[in-house]
Amino acid sequence: MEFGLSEEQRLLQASVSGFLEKASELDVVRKIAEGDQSARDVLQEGIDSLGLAGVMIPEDFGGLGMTLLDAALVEEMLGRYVTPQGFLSNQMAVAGLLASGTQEQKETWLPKIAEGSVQFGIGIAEQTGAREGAGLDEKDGKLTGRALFVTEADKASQFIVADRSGRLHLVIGDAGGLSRKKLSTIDVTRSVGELVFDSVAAEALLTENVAGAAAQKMLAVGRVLQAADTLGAAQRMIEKAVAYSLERKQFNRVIGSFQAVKHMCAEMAAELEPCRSLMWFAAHAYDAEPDQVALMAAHAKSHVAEVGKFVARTATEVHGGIGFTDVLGLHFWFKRIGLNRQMFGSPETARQDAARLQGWV
Amino acid sequence: MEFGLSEEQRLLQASVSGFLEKASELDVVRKIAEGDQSARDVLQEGIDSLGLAGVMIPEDFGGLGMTLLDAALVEEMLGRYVTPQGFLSNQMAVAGLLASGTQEQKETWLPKIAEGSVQFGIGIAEQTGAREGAGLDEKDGKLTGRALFVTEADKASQFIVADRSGRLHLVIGDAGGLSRKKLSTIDVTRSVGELVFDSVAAEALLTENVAGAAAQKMLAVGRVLQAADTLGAAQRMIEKAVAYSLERKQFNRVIGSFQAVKHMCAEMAAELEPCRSLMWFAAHAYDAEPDQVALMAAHAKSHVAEVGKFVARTATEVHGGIGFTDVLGLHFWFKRIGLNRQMFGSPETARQDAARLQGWV
Amino acid sequence: MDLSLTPEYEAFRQEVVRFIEDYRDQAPRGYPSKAWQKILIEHGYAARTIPRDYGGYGAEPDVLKSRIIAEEFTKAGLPGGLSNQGISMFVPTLLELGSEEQKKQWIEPTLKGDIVWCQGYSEPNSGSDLASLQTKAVVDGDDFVINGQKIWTSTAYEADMMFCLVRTEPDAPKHKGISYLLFSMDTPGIEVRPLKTMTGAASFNEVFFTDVRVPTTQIVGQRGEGWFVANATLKYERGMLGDPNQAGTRLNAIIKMMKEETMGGEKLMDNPLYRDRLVKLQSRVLAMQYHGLRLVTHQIKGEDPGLARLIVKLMGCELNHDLAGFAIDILGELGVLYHGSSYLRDNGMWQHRYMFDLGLIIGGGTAQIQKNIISERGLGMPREPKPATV
Amino acid sequence: MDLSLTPEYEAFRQEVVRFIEDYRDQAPRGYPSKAWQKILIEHGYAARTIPRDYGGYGAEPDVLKSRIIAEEFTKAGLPGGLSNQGISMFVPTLLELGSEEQKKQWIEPTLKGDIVWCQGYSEPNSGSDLASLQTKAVVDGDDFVINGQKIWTSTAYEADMMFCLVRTEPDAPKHKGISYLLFSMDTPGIEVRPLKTMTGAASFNEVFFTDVRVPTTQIVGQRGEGWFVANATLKYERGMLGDPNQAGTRLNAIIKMMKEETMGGEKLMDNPLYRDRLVKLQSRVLAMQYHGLRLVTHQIKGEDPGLARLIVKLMGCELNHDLAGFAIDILGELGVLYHGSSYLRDNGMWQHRYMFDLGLIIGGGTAQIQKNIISERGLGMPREPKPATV
Repeated sequence: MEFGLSEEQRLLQASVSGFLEKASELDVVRKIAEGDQSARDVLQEGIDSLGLAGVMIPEDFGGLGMTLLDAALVEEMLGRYVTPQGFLSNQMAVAGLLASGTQEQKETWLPKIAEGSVQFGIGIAEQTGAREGAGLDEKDGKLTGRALFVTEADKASQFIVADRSGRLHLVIGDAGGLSRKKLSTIDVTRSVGELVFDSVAAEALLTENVAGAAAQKMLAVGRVLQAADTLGAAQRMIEKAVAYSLERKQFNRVIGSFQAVKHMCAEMAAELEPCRSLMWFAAHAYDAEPDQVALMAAHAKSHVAEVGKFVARTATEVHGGIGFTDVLGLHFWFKRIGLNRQMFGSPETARQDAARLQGWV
Repeated sequence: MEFGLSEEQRLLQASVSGFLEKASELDVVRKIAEGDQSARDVLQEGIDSLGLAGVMIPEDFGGLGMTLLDAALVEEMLGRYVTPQGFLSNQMAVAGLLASGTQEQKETWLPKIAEGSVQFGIGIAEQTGAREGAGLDEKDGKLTGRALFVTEADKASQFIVADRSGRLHLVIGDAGGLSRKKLSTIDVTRSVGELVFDSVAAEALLTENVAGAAAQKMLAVGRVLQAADTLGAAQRMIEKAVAYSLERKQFNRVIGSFQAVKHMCAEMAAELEPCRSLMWFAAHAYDAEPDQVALMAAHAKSHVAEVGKFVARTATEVHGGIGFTDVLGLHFWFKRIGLNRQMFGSPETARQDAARLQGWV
Repeated sequence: MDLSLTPEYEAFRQEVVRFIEDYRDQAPRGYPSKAWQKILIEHGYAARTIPRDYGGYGAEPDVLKSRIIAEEFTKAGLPGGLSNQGISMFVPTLLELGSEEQKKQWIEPTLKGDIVWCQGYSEPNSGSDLASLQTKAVVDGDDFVINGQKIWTSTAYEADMMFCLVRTEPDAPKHKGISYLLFSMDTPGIEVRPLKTMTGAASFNEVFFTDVRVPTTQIVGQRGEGWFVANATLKYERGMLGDPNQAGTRLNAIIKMMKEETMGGEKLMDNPLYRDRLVKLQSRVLAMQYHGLRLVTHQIKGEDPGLARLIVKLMGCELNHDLAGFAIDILGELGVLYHGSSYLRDNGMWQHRYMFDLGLIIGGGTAQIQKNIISERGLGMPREPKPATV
Repeated sequence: MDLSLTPEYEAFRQEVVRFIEDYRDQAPRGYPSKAWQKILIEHGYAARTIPRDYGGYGAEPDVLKSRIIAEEFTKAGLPGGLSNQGISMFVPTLLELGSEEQKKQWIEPTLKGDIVWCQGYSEPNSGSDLASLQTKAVVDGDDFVINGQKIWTSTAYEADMMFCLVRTEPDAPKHKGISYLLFSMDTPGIEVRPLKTMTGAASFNEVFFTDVRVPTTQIVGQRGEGWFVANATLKYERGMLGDPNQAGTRLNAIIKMMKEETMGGEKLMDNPLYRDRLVKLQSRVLAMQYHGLRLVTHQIKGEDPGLARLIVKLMGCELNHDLAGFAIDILGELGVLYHGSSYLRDNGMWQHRYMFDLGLIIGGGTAQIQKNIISERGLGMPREPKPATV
């Protein structure tokens, strides 16, 4: 019995962290957010050189053959360093392809993901409650309609999207009849957008047993990674709040010596620490207890989102006025946590899913 | 425009408070709770001599002709001094009789309530969600079934109960076929029980326009008074917590000088203070804006219950270990607030009512 | 308890309504203007209680009339008078503590909008502990020479003048070494830099002083009395935060949204979880609104509301923040759209307010300072003991 | 990450299961007994890691085996070994810091249940600030003479002996003037009075000392070292609070209740608001349970879990309290019934636990003390500065 990270996993996380500490420092993130393509390329090359995109891809398909927990540890670090990255979308694509792709589809795409030559975008937001009447209909291998809140909508070379029935389709980024639009969000480190389909050629992922099952699996992977991302970002916000409170003086004392500030920090840490174990288990379940992954992902998603909201607000408050400004860039973390909360189903939606999965609804 | 208490109302509250300060001090409450009938009689005589039971009864019927707000100010003091009293039930009976009694019924009962010679018990718990399949059916002027959580079930000389359709009935306490049983609760200062009806003669309150409307009005009065009771009890708990924190020393300081304790007290006070205005308006609406009273009572009930729960817990915590014991009797207030929360619909139920009353459901 | 108005006030309301009908056409669209301000002062709808000698309307203070004016202007969708820190904070301070000459010189042009003021109080190292401010002014001939830095100065670019706290007596105890100076923003040595906030907007500035020379006569009160003068000003600021009517407006916007928006084809209002959260928030909004009426009543009667007043900033700001957070939640993914995106709701107001309100929770006395104040002034609990070693 | 057991541990589990089958008939109904304790010690299911010399089983510490034993006993509904403060706190302390003679004298009879201990630490004026305790012991000949009072002594009536903190060096700094004494509860001058709590039960006592004479040899550690000795004991207490398995058991009971109970004819589980609150609590229970597994793993590996350990009491007690509060809420009026009332659910457990858990939040280091500890030891933030004036 070992509930914890293996030596390899600690090393993996340390190496990603060590790399991002410099490669994704705040100045770099700012540059990329402002559209500096060369800064983005440098970061991407570094990430590719670590082979991260292939972390969950079986070795047969050129990947590292590791688990979702490993991917989550990577995502935790991406959250920690508010790194602009399409890692999460690619991992969801891997999950979709493995769950429902044909052998040929896997052979075509998985090695490309592993080598970093493609970026997938994911369009499954309609599965957790469509807005604006969005949705896709498939007819004779062609998709028509709109998909909202598609990840990497502006950058992806390929997409996996779900139609109204929940079935997945693979779409090439420059397919005829497909138009893409970026949607600005509060979080400039990630990319979300709209795809409009006018009879666009699509290739169905067909091998799934139950319609929508593969989409649900992708959703679970997305939620687990999102929880990991928020965990990393929130952990960093706590560290920043504590560090700032030990520097900043008011009334001739560092503010970290005031009980009110100490207790705010203690509450953040106490709330966040168990989230780590919850996220670990949810990720572990994907590989070890697949029956449980959807439920555990719903729990991880909703609970970490709630704690993340509390931490984001409280850590900003500990910083006082400077936390409200752009000076320290604290808001990059605040907004990263904010976006995670809203995507792939709100906490209420995820809890409703958890209840449904236990037969309570 | 005057949103506040009149001089008369302040005097009323001060006189009730001045009386209860002695007459309902903790030792007296303990004695009554342990069944000391003479202590109960002394207290009751004092309350009767103030004419409180008739506060809401029109002067034509021998009462003081005042408003629900006046009654709520009395109830606030009863909560403040955790006074064992059937005042709330009698006021609900007054509301029921005024809303739906015949002239004869009013003439029979209102003067008796005013002079303190009868005590009503109220059985309308089934209107907010029956438990154990309880409920009453009326046939040919006879009631059969069970009513649960009837106030003053063991002591009342008369009852007003609602049947399954929501229509009200007046039942004499020693009517044939009626059996009563006290149900022990956490709160020994109030009395709740079960009535079992085996074809019991009952007199319907018949003049209401809409079936159930009078029961709803009684419910609103009950909820407002309950909010007032919790307000008084919670206010006292805050005062006790602050006073104790200024006495109790730990680490060579009064604990009230620690920021954690100060902030706990500040949070309690900040949460409770607006409850006062909300309760005032809900009570005021009964007389001045009757269309709004059900909605405002639902708000007052649910919101004050939530804040009361927070205060009860936090004030106990400020007291530390001694608050957990019987020594200071703090738990009498804790439990009073606890009972109020559960009776006449939980906070969730009351909020559901509020939504319904605004056409949102 | 009487929520109705006496005939006198009902008549006053009619008077306001008539004014609005008559002058509606002259009102500017959007922000207030100087011309509009002039009309308002003439009719007593701006600078209402400022004496005529100083360019005001000269009416007796009457909380209820002010409320009626505000209500009718809001109802009609008309802009009120000019509103800036000069009018809301500096003018009342000057009326209370300025010399006759200063009142004559500054109040009228400020009211007219000819002079715009900004506030120089906070410094990077003096946030909650404002009295520890370090910007210093030393006397050199007939001038103070100011060096240092201010922050959170909200209209520094547009302002003509600054009212500013500086340390003039470095050896005095911290509260007794401060003076309250007035000077032009054109004075050489002043540099203004915009301060971008988490919302993306630069709603505040930093102001740097390098050998800024200000005549020693440009002081309100005596040297070393600045803290006392500033507290008069802060009193006026505090009243502006945590307004329960704003919460009511937001709540109504959310109700409307929940009746219109759908998620997965279901109306948001049909989601019992969202409905329950809505009613919870509505209870808090109502409680704060009635609490506000209670405070107005105290004010009318000239009573000190004590604790009841002290909680307003804490509870009001938190409520506004929670309303914005709730709106974001029910909007789902739409709730994180920003800055002119397609599908953006209410022009991004909720996202903006959720962040800006956090700034308000922090600014003007953080939530922690508010809790100190409530416990100390409202509940009589002791101040934080001074540490044994500094 | 591997939640399975190695063959060695699976074999051990089979061994435990076999024991249970073989000895089930000899197990007492309800509470543990001395006879049962004897059987358990012989087979290594009680006093497992206590050396044989002192009457234990003498096994190597193995967290996983302990866990397996606990799991199988729970599953079989069998009582474990005796559990009291003597066994869980005093014995480990003595093993760590007692003299050889003391270990020989006290451990074996304590393990067998022949000697029951109670703890004399807290005093009415020394709650969170335990080291300020004032019960004093002065040397008179070969004895300490004890005067003072203890509180929160949970088994004072049943106990044969007390391990007790007293002030023996009144002039030393407060942490250095305390000694750790052992004495019989039959010693003249000891009076025990039950202390009724808010639950209505007298689960604790006050103990009064008037000229209680205890031989000076009855001390663990040296004079003035009692605080150090006590901290060894407290370490063992802390581990007992905030158990996540208890939360899991409660959650399951609530789920069962929600599937069975109705309100107004509707199953509680069909109420979306209750369901949402249930899932929220379930998330927290799961998080704490996995957090518990994480701590066990650290323990197996001999690693210091640091912050992760420090949060358990705060978060665990709060979660248990919230679970009880939720159960009361969904029970509506049934949730305030008490003490043998008709219709009482689960024998009043929820009402009782809701109050008792508040006692646990306060006791064993209040929530505020826990937050101090988390921030100071877990996050490296400074201790509260000493006030300048006392």
